[in-house]
Amino acid sequence: MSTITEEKTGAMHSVRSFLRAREIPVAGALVALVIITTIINPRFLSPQSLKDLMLNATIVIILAVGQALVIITRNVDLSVGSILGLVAFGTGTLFDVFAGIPIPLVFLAGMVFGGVLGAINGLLVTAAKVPALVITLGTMYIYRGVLTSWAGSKQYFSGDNPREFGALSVDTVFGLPIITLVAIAVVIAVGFFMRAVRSGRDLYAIGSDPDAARLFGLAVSKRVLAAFVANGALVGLAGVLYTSRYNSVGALTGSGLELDVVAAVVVGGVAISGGTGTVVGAAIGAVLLSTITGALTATRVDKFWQQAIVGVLILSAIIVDRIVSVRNARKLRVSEARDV
Amino acid sequence: MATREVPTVPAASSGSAQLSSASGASAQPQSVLTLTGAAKTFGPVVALADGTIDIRPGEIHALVGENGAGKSTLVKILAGVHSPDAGEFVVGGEHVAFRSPADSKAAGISVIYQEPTLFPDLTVAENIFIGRQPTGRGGIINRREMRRQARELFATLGVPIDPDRIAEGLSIADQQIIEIAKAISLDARVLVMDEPTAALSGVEVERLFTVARGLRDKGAGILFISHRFEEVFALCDRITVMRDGRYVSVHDTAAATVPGIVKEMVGRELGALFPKVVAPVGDTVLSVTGLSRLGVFTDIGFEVKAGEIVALSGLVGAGRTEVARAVFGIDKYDAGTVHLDGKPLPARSPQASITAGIGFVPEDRRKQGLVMDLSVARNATLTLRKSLARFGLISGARERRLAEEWSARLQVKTGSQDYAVSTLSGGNQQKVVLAKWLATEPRLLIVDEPTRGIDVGTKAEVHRLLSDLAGRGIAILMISSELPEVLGMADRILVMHEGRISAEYSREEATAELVMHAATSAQEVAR
Amino acid sequence: MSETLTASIVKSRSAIGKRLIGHDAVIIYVLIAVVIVSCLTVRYFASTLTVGFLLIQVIPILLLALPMALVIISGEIDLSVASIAGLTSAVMGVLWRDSGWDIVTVMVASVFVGVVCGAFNGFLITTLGLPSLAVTIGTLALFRGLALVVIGDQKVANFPKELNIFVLSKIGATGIPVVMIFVILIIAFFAILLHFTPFGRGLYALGYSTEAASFVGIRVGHAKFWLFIATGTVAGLVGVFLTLRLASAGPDNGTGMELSVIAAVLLGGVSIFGGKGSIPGVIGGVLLIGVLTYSLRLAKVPETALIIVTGSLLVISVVAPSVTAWAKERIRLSRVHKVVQGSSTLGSTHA
Amino acid sequence: GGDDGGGGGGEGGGDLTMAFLPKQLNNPYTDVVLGGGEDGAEEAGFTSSVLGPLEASASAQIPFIEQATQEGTKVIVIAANDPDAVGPSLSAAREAGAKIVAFDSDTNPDYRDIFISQVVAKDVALIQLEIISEQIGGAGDIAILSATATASNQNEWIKFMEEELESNADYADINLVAKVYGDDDADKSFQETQGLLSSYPNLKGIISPTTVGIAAAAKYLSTSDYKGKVALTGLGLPNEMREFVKDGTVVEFALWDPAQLGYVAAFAGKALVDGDITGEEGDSFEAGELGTIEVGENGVAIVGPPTRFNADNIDDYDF
Ligand SMILES: Nc1ncnc2c1ncn2[C@@H]1O[C@H](COP(=O)(O)OP(=O)(O)OP(=O)(O)O)[C@@H](O)[C@H]1O
Ligand SMILES: Nc1ncnc2c1ncn2[C@@H]1O[C@H](COP(=O)(O)OP(=O)(O)OP(=O)(O)O)[C@@H](O)[C@H]1O
Ligand SMILES: [Mg+2]
Ligand SMILES: [Mg+2]
Repeated sequence: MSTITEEKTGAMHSVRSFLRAREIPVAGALVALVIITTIINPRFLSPQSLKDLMLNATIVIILAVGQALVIITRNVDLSVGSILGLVAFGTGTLFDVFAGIPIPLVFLAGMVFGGVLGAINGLLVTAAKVPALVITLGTMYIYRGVLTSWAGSKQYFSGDNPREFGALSVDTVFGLPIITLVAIAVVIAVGFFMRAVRSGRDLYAIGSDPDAARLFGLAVSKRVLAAFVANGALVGLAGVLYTSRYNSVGALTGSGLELDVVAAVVVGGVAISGGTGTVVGAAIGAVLLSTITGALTATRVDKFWQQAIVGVLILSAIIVDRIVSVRNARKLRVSEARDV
Repeated sequence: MATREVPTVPAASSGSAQLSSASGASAQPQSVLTLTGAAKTFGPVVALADGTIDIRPGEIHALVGENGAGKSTLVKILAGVHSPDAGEFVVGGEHVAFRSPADSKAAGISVIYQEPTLFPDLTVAENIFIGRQPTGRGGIINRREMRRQARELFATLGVPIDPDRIAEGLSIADQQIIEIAKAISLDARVLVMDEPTAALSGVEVERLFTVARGLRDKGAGILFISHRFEEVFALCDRITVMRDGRYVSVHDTAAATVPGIVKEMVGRELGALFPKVVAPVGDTVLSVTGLSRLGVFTDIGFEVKAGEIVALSGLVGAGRTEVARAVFGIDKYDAGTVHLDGKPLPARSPQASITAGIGFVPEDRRKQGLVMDLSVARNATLTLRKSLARFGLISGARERRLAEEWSARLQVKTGSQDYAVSTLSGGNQQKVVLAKWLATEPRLLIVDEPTRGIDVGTKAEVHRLLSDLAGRGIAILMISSELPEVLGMADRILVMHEGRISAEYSREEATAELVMHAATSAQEVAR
Repeated sequence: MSETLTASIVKSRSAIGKRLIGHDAVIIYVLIAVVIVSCLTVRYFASTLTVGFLLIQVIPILLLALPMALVIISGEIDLSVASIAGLTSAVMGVLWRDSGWDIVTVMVASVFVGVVCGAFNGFLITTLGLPSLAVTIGTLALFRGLALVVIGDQKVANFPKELNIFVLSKIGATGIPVVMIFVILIIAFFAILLHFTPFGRGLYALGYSTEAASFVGIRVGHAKFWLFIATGTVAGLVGVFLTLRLASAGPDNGTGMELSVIAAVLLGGVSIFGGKGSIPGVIGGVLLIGVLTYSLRLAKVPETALIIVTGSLLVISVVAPSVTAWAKERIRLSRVHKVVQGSSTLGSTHA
Repeated sequence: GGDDGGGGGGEGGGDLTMAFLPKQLNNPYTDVVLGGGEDGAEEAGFTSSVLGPLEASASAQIPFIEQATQEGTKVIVIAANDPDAVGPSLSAAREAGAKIVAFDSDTNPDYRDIFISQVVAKDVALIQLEIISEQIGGAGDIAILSATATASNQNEWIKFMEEELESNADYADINLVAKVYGDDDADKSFQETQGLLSSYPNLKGIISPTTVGIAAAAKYLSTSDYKGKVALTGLGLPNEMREFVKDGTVVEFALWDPAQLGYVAAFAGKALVDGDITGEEGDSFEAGELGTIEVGENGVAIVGPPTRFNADNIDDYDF
């Protein structure tokens, strides 16, 4: 049996990795959804509504990518909603206080701000060695509290921001809104990093078995901290884009977002217990969840049914994912028996 | 990064450069690694009081000692997992204080831990090369190259493991082999192996030895820990003995004798290792017929009678554990029947098996035998949950009394009944597992690798225990990869090969040759 | 020497000793401290009104925290409780409005809805073996959605007056709500189940390691399934309680409560990884948040500051132990060092 | 933040205290109302405090009613998130001797002494219909973007609009095709607007009788192709709408002066405490500079007529 030939396993490998690709089912679901909706209501793919779909997906895509980084390391960040709120309001404040501040600088500031907030989570998790779910549940409240006391009833309206900033979420480059292009760039960059760079693979190893990673000498704390910071920075980016996209930012901006994001990531096939899944999958999950709402309105489904249907969608995504992985396991067992 | 943190030779690569020079100047070899008077305590437990070891380039150095002697703790100090509370540590002539395993690795030390530590979600190949995958330009990982190198490694170890398979669900044996591949692929100047052979059977062990000798001849220093003396004496150049966390002595193997070493280890003379008394055989307790499970085992049929010890022998991967799991009800089976005392046993129900009177000491102590974070007391009484309850309510006092009684009977060495079992040494953990099953007073006891990673002293105890149990009319089904154990303890021996029972021998007719042949021959042909 | 050292320290940490310095104990001390301080410093706090209002306010969280604690100890989580309560409330409203059944039947039927929801969670998680965090995020949306489907944007308010009077009625002059009697019974049930039954023992075991648990015959799936039934049932009761207490059934009752419940449970010393935790601790956690919020509001502390307090409590409760542990370790080492050095000189001469 | 729970910070059980319980803190509209309220309270000789939840939900309001009760507040001025849910605790408060003034959004009449309404509900409904009708030339599909599905004031206005569309011949060619709910949440309102436009191709106009909703809808229109094609009106705050009026997304919208609402509510509270009124129909009380206010049928008092805001006058207002 030790005479397994190069090309044979090469083939087996590609087949397996395809079967193992957890994002396949989600992507399929998305396509199906769009097709069906369009059949019922052709205007669903009209330029304007298509643009809206992309714009709606943009922000949650970025959030999902960041969250995926954290979840893959067998952690989670529930404070993203509050972080986004803080950054968004901060952005509004920047434009208010420093009129005519260069927009790139605002993006930088937003990502740094988010990164710092993420770092606080990361440090608590790694230094104090306590579960991320508890810590970030705590910081979710704390950050929100800070924001509400900071913002009070003050709100910044799109009118308060420079035209060209708002334009980011209106103007399109070959059909794609600028901020959506940003999101796509993020997905590609992070996705590549996670697949083909050592430190990216480390994140998978850590999520797969943190203790083994520690014994083996991977820089666990460093990597996990990095994941939280990266997530924070991405949330920061999303926060700035949010300000450009929506009419007003204030004390409640982004509240309740955390579970949606985690849902998107899970739907995208990232195992909540870490170690498996891809950011591309997470991104697709995000698009799926943000599209379903639009699709339901477009097909004039009774609004009362919409949330229920979203729930069903999340569940079926998890179930399908499960079925796929079970199938792989059985394949393994059989091939195992052959190897013996 | 490591170079900054560790005041010593930077990386493994340059380390191997040094090796040649070291072996060149092998006239009077100066040590590549010395640890002196290292101490480590965990809360109240003194794991290591005086860890002292000295490894030369180009030697294989054995470290022996009873369970709980502190071997693994010493290893973890070498590995940078624990930082010693006291003692001095010199690598390649320079004092070092490792702050993390990374430091140790950077200093050219590569370690195989007692318990396999793989990443279940990653492929076998990635498990081996994680953190140092072969990269092309721009630090991009070259997977094809990674697979090739992995396949080469397995070729040298002569095992057919698919590098693209994820590690999830590999048998302990396969896991251990991957650990070995990982360790040797680092071509470090010091290779530390904590009971690498515990899960392996003859063939794999031989291959491992060949590899180890190869590394030694290239000038690496190897620390080898094992409870099997035949291995120690076959492989090693020097032997360091430890007892109760303290260094006792170091010998050249040539000048050492087994009894001498054992005496130093246990601090007393030992009785027979296989105190098997032939017990009167009663009527059939367990009878299995036509048991099959796709891809794992086929048409398994056998009986175990009261007072009888039946050994299930064979190579690792033969499917013995799967049979046991199926009988006990952990796994399902596709066909066949299991009867206990003539009554059919429902499939897939461990609870039913337990109430019917089966005890099962599983092969993987850490994952299956014990709840590692739970206290000794709780573990020891876990099997008694139901019988402990009066009117559905458990009395903490009785629970405690039972726990103390049984861990006393098996002489479990622990600071307190309230400590997590995870803090016990391998051997003592195994005793807790036995304790909790004996407490149920079973009719049939299935033991899978009962003495894996257990020192001679304890081993003899365990064997005596099994023999007593048989004497008291309990039927025992013993899975073991250790031939001497099988031959020494069993009344009957069933040999499994590729999921089938390939032969059966009585105690009288069985010989090492017969059993090995039945376990391997067919396979040898195939290869 | 190792024996003597061991012995000396073991004495200092007898089982009882452990219990008195355990996490849950600490929480309860803090709770008592907060109550005393509030009574002394916060105007209006020391009054029977407080008892009544406070208890009524915390009852939903308190109830939900009990089964949640067991679920988390068993290594799972249930984010859908608040939605189940919402759905129950909606169903109760619709039944009362349309079915013409008497109120008791309606209440029983509504609670049964909770049971079914729990069973649904349990089925997905144990039978299909799906991760509970993911599943219950899904059912969080699903059940809330169904609540909307059932009752739409209406509200049903014409419940029998005497019932919502009963819900708010107090035991004599004590100010303690009558419903607390039922709550206490439920608390007792879960406390005994967790701490004094084989089932409870099993929960701790499988919380740490389902595999090892299954090897001693604990029916993991079976046990977890019943836990989710339990959360569902209690969530159903809470739904009914909220409906009567608000005298109004709607789709949005209890929205967002899930995270407050989990926060309280974790504050009470239950380990999110499973295997650790106790009912007294959990109750302490719930009351601590409740009392603190209540008295700070009376003290005119801004709402926004209250959120920060809750969050900080949670963070501190998990960070503090590891900090103190770290400190203890430092001290211990400095002591142990001497002992060991003294004894290891002999060994080192061998080198 | 100005109006946290601490704002006003009234300390004093025996003396004259008044607690304002808005639907939710940190809401710009609410702030204007409360601003008026606190002035009113001061003129009326009351120490006032603001208590309220951060998110607008019925159950969240209750602890604050109970707190006010426990502090022995004389007057509770509340904008109910749910007309019935606040009932039991308001009754408890009354037993403890507090007078209940509902404002902005009414409770179930059993639970309060008097309701101060911005304007005649019908007027508000009609003026919005008028404006939209003018803008779409009296014919075409329109939709309504409301707040929460349970908000009593919203539902009342919508009811009137529907009746008027039925009865009034001028509106014969206008048909209301959809009602959607943005829950007074910017994003949700924003997306609901999108939904409307994508699923109702020939929608001519949108009415949003809530300040959050109209602002979000305006933002969406101003950034989409529908800008200028689809008319939008409703109830908005000049400060929030200014931009959109300037850029032509919105031609005209309506509102009353929220400050007056709180102001009057405060005086109504005083009148109740002094026993000048009981909230019966026909009662009347002095509301400072706003003169005498009549109490109408089932205890509803009206403040004043709605105002129209457009490019010409919007800069005259700052709230
Ligand atoms: N993390 C820990 N916490 C507490 N005590 C520990 C810990 N690790 C080891 N010990 C204790 O230290 C002693 C030595 O353990 P160690 O594992 O080094 O023994 P060993 O020689 O490897 O035994 P075995 O041959 O069974 O593996 C044991 O008594 C054990 O109980
Ligand atoms: N959990 C598992 N999932 C998939 N395959 C497994 C699993 N455990 C074992 N196998 C495979 O099933 C076969 C039987 O392995 P197993 O280790 O049980 O044999 P064994 O004779 O019990 O060896 P040993 O008991 O010495 O480890 C091997 O091919 C092994 O790789
Ligand atoms: Mg060991
Ligand atoms: Mg086995």
